[in-house]
Amino acid sequence: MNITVRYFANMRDRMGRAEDSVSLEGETVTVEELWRRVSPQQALPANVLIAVNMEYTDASRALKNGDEVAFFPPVTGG
Amino acid sequence: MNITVRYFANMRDRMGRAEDSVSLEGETVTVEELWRRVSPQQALPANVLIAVNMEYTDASRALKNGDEVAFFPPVTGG
Amino acid sequence: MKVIVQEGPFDPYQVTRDYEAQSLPVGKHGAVVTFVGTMRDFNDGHNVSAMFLEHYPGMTERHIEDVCQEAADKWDVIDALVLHRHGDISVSEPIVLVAVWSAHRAHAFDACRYIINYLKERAPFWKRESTAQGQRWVEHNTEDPGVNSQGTKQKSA
Amino acid sequence: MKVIVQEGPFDPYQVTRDYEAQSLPVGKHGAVVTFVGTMRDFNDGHNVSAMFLEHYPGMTERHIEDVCQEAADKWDVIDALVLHRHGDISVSEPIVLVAVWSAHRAHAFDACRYIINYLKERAPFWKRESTAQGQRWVEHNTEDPGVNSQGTKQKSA
Repeated sequence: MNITVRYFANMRDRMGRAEDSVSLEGETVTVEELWRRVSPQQALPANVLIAVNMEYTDASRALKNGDEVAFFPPVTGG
Repeated sequence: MNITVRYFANMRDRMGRAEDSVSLEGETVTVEELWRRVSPQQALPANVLIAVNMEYTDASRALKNGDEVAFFPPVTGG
Repeated sequence: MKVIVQEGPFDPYQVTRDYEAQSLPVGKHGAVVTFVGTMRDFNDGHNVSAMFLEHYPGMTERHIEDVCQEAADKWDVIDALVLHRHGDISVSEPIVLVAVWSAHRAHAFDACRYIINYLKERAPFWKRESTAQGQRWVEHNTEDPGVNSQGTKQKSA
Repeated sequence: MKVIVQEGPFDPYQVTRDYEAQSLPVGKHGAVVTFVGTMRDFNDGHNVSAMFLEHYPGMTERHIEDVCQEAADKWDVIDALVLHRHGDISVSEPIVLVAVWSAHRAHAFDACRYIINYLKERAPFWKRESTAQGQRWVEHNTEDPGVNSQGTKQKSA
């Protein structure tokens, strides 16, 4: 399956890029497994927020082809 | 002593006038006694508000020369 | 802090903007909360076509100023502006503006709500409505349940 | 209800007035509460000279719309307008406007406060401040103690 991965704010700074396009094999791939693919050296930061297709979710969420996954820090708007 | 008495809203309608100037004899005169002077026929309505020199007070308040006394219904601004 | 009681219409948003430009230091407030009370065409189940608002000149201003000062004592208020009309008021026109500037939004919300609630309780104004049945003095204001119930957020029926 | 996320400055009071004139029925609302969040020149003990506000286009609008809908489900809301900036912001400029129209003031206050509080909690925006020490991402917003403590009115230290 093909997944678009987006990074915002300090997560983009940390990754050194704003976006990844990832092809994954396997029936069920979770956000956590996706993270290990895009960031093999570093565990998912504890306070990172995760969105799949613009809805908040958690690292156990199973992905499907075409999903857009975003990693970002706590929000500070308003 | 000389007292100015003012009536607002439905209290003015009820009294048929906006203001009275009253001369009172005696050392201590209360708002209640003033009311009996300006309205001999009718007791002070239960929900009427009283101000002396623009501060809220009650009917037992003792008056002094030059005071301005106001009688009016519950307020409905804002 | 400024309290104005005036006859005749006003634009609450222009008043707020102008006051902020003239009176507020730049960059110190992070939150502005305004309340605007406007005249509805209904009240207590009756259609209302016009309203007259009587007040007690002098006492009205004094008590609004007291309420503003109480709010400034309770919360971090940088500045507050209250403008209240008297006289004839037409449907949909603003009656009252309360604007509060603070560094923090919780303080701005609390202070603004305090000012309008206690203004309605203590400032000597009286509304006389014109309805199809004639003129009538409004006998009581609706209460803000949030004040007496410590900010409960249940929807009232 | 309308949600706008835009780059570039805006005048929150003109926006509120224009929206009311264009979108609100005449004589139905008795209360309008607005919240305007503006950029302060200080935060967390540092002087701040400028700010950049990043957002997640699409997700941001969706979550603000959800928050507005929740407020309309909880309280009697006639209409609501939210305008939030992104991009470069200068000291004292408005960042966000929340305006709520209701028949009753308690509902307008509660709904407005709900919208700004949950917008700050859930809408994906991130502030990067420029200070004398360089640029830094703001790590957390201040909370509104009134929400978690059911509207207590104690002055915070």
